[in-house]
Amino acid sequence: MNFTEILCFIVLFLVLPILISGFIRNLKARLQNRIGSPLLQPLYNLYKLLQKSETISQDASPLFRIVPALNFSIMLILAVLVPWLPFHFSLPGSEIFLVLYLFAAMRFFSIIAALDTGSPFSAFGASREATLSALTEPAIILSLVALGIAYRTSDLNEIFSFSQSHGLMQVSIWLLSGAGLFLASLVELSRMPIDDPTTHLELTMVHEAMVIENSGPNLALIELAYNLRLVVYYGLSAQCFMHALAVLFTIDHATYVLLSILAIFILAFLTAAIESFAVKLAWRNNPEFIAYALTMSLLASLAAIFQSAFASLSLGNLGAFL
Amino acid sequence: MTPLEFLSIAAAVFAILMCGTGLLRFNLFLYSLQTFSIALATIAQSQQAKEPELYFVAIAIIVVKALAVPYFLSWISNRIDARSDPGILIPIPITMHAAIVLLGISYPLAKSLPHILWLSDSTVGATVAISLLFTGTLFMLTRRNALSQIIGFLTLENGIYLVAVTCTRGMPFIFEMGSLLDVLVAVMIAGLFVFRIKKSFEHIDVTQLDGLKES
Amino acid sequence: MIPVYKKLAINELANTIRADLEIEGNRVGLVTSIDGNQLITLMLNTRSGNTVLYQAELASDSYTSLTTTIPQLHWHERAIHDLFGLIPLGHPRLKPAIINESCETIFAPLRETAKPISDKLLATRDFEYLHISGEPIFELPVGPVHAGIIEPGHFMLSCLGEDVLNLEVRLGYLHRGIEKRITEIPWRKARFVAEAAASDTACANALAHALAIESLLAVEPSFRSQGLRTLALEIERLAMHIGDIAGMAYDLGYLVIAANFSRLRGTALRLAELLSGSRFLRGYICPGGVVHDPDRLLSEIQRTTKNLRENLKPALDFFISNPAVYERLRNTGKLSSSLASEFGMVGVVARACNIAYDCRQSFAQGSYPKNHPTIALQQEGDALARTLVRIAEINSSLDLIDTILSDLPSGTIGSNLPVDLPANAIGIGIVEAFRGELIHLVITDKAGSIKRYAIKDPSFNNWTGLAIAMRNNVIADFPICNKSFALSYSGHDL
Amino acid sequence: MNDLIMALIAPALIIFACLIARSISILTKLATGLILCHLLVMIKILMPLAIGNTTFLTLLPGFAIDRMSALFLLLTALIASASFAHAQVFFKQEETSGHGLQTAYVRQYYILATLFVVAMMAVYASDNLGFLWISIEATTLLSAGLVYFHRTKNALEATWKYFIICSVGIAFALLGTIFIFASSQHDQQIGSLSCFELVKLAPNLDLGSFKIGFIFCFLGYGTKAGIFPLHSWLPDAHSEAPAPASALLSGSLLNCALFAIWRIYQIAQATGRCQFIQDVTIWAGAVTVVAAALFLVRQYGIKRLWAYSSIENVGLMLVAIGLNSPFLFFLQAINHSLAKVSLFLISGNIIQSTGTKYLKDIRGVFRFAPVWGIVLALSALAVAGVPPFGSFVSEWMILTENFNLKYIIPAILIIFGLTLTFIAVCLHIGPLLLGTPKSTSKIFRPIASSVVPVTLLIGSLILGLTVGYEGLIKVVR
Repeated sequence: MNFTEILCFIVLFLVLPILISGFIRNLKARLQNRIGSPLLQPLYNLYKLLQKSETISQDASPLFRIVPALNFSIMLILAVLVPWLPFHFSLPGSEIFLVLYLFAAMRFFSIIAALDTGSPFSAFGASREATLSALTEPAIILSLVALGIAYRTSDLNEIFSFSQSHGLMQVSIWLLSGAGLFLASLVELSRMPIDDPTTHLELTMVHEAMVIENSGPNLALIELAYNLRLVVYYGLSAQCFMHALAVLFTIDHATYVLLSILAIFILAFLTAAIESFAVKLAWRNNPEFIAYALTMSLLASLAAIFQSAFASLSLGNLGAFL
Repeated sequence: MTPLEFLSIAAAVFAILMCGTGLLRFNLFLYSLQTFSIALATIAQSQQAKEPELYFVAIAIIVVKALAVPYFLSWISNRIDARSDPGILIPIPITMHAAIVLLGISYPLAKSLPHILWLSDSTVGATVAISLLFTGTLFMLTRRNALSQIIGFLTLENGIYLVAVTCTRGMPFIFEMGSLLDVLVAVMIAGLFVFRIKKSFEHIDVTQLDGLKES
Repeated sequence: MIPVYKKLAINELANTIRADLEIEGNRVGLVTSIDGNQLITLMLNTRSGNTVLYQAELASDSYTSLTTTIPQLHWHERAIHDLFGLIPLGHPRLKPAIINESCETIFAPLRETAKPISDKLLATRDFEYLHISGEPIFELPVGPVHAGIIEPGHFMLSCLGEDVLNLEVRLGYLHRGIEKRITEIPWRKARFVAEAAASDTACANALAHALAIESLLAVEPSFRSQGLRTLALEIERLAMHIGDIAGMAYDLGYLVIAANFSRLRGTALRLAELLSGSRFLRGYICPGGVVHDPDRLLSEIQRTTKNLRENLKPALDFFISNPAVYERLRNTGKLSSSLASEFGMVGVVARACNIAYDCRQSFAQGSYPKNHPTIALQQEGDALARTLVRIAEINSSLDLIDTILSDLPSGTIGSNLPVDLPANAIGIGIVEAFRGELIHLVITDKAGSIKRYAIKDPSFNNWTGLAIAMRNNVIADFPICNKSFALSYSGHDL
Repeated sequence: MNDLIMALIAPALIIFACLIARSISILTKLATGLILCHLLVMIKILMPLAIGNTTFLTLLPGFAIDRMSALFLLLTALIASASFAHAQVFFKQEETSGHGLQTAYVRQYYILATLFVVAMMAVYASDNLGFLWISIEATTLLSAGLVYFHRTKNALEATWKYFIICSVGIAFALLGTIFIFASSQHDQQIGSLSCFELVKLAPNLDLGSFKIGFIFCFLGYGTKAGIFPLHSWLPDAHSEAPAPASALLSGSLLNCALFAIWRIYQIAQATGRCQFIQDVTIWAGAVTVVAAALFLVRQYGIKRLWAYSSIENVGLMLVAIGLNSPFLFFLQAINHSLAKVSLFLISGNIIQSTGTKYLKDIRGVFRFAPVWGIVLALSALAVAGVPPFGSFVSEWMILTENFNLKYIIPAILIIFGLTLTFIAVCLHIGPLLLGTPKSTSKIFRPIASSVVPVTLLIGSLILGLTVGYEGLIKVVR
């Protein structure tokens, strides 16, 4: 990783989270024939929130204060560890399971912080978040593990590097994993059709309800961590799709980088389109949607296992897998 | 992995995704995609095996099975106001996962078929074909709506067709066309009967058709 | 319309109403009091269009509750309790309905001034929620201040996990004393207060007021003004129904469609502006006729209607043909037909439960006798049924607007009214507002001034329906269920 | 080619007549006349083949007739004539009994029935497995309309079951056909679907895929034939269809499906390594016989009774196929068809005159219609395999053949099934024939209504006394 790349990474790291969420908001407005807020509106919001003083429930313990900062710092670590851009620091520890556990830790902390205040709404949000993540977790794990099986490593950096040989089978694995990750991230990030981030209806919210007690700088940190998480998830699935593309065509590095960033924007565009045209699912029907994410990742794993079976076939080890 | 195999895997994926929803229009859309991939697989096969007449079969499939039939069925579903299927026995998401398990089972089954059955190395094709048979049957067994039954049947039919494409060196042309015509007629007649069922029973739930039980 | 007037003893009242309700087509219109010394009950017959007013004198401040015999009167009795300080003995859940308990002493605004209030009334002022006990049950209070721009109302949801076991609706945050105020001002100015009873129903309220006053004065408005009134009412219905559909789409998260419907509601309001000069039809209908003849703008209205129809059709088709919308709304907030009729639902809610009651047919006025629309009925009584009824009514309103515009009678638009109202008279106006049956009741005293002015908004009946429909749904369905009822808070609180 | 055109003239004329005929009575008379002509034409074309003067007749590429198909074609033509001839009486009665019979329905019935008969004939005439499959699928599509004739809820339900179950079954037969085709592509051959060629190629077929193909075809066509446990649609469809259509379904459609199995079984025999396939066929047949007999014991509808009896006979025919005896297969088929058609037609008469199809509501047929009673009793006995009817001989021969080939347990199963059938039929029919007629019976007994059943019964009797006698002598020797 040379100097320019480090510079690029830092710039994208700072700019993309704000830009993507502003982009989605603006696009949604455009699709409704409104002019919409400026692209940098999330930044202005953050500025506004940082200016404000905090109101904290009397029942809240210090945990409630700490968690946003804690989550934000975990998210910072994750953003460096996860290869969501075509270039990244090759730090040790980008293990699939470490990454998954860090994500889970964030979720855990935000849930207990939400329960901490004793507000019925945030408790609701927390319980819903717990249910949803219990359902989504397998999908995310399996998508990444499928890639791990296909490349026989549990190091994300290694999986997402270019050194591996490719075939059409890899294309299906990458595509299925990417699709599984994207669908799961819609659930994880509480976006449509599971949760409507623009709704004002406190009874149907998940993420918004969970953080309903937070205000001021604390809320700003939560927002920032959320935006960063969005970009990391989208970047990861975009990378999967890009790898599938790279199998089919030869792409030089500079184009690849540009295309990767474009892909994140395309996913954001897709999100905006889904949020404008999709109908929010009934709470009871949510598992049906999440099942799709799980199915994609299961299929990816199946494909990866098949591929291993083929590999052993070529070694003359007929049917060893079976 | 050849394009034929890639496309047939896509067909299997679409068929599996089809099991995951009770919304008929979405089912039909996924069925259409699945049939479309099978038609493309046919074209890939025709290039590989140098059988130009398969082109016509592919075009006929696209026109009849990927476009006309889904359009006809969705027209019916709108006309009789049947838009979704709650399913029976097992929850719909579980059906989808059962279909994945069946896809997994299809692989050893395909491998244990007599070896002559793949003239080229078409284990994947045979796997997908068997999985489509399973998925179609599963779909028919776990749905209660008469229209869903038709969709399940069509998926099964697709599986059979894929067997013909991947496991033989070209079925006789006239036979392909004849069976395609049969499918078309069968769907039309089934559609008419669905109308009738809706009219006389005011629902199209086949599990409630039990007036003739042994008693 | 002048009701048949009958006097009864108070102990006969419950049984008489009960017996009346047994007869097909009869329903309770309104139960209230004039000044706290009596109960009056307005009975409507939806078949013949006849109305009967029972009056029963009260000896004391309390009476045996009618709710135990006729459950649908529970809300009326609570309102009477608030406004007159009369205690229905044996009422199962007596608590404030209209006037928020934040008024610490009971002030019973409509009570005869000379009459003192006994102490035992004070004990009943607390609002006590219906508690459902049990370990895993918890209560979720929502409101009265909501996150969106909607009126204040408080909902207490008793939940078991995600399932709602009971919903308690608590209103009264918007009490403005409309009924009292109308009796205090000259009757010629009363129409401005009357139409402010519920702002989005301005036209229907003004019309009901005008009908009530006209029935007192025995004045028949000109044919042209009747046509214009009907036109105004249908435009209001059209605009508000489109707005409700937009709200529904918004709650479903179907943003593009929601934005589109909001835009089309604007177009419908433009029709109102062309007709009356006010987008919400304020001050347009007056006793005796209408205030303004849009004469030269009629062709413009016609053109706008055509334009609206062209834009509306694809949007409605797109909305309702989406299977996801269909699935989301189906079986959400289901209200059974028997409960709906037992609790006297009106309007869209009733028609979605297969109750064929539409004041445009039962109590036809204006140009309805000539061309009334067929009643849009649905069987299921769920949110989908209510939405489908709304859509059917949007279409029938468009047709009606076209029909009226194409042959609007010529003539004058107003008529001269007498200076004074007749003494000791009763007049009522019944109008199908976009939410349902709206009743205005005027009673004059010996001097010919208004002694009691009662308004029964459609929401008054339907709030109970919402509480029933929410049972056994999940919490997340509440916004959709609420939106499908689309009830008014201010209309209820008055 | 000329033969083909001649054979198709009469059906074409019937369809034409359906389109132009004004009234039901003209239509039915025309159809009856034409179908009898058709029978004569068929006899003229096929007699040389049936007697054995010629061995082979090619109609079109993919369509050819050998002796076996000629025999079945004649049987089909005969059953069709019987059904059409009786339909005339049936529809007249339906009209007078005030069921609100619409001319359009009858017209539709005749068109579909004619096409259905043509499709069945195509089954016998096709030499190509693909055409065989297409023809059988066509019989399903066409006969669904016949089952739905009454337009009642029950009829609709039966039709839907019939249609869906058979379509799925036939789809599996297609899969089997594909596998058989694939098996013929062994060793880089081009592959063939022609039965005659496949029989010739048989030793070269890939046995593994041929077995899979056979199993799928067996399941598929077996669904259509009503082999246990794939029979569930059969009683519903046969009992809900109008009597002439039930006769067609039971008397010839089942033969069609079995004929398809027989064709493939021929190829299996020709491979010379098919012990497994033989086992499967005979066991399936024997189990079907027993299962059908068990179902027969508790039945509530008169036509359902005969439907289960048909399943039982299908089992017997399947055993005959398994024994690789075309003679026995045909003998059993013709005996069953003649008696069963007569039974269905008479039962239709009884249902029409009593207005009920429930066994418990029909009483005293001997009293109110002695001729029907006698025909019903005799046909029922014929179906149950009582001497001197043909069935007895063919069943006897099937059993001996079974013992010869050491299929002891299937043979015992069959004996058990046959005994049970006999008892069950007697128990059900006894009260129905004897007893006092219920007062609601609308008595009608034109002589015309008995003509066809009586003729068929006499045919069955003659067959039993001639061919059966010879056969019996052969067995005894």
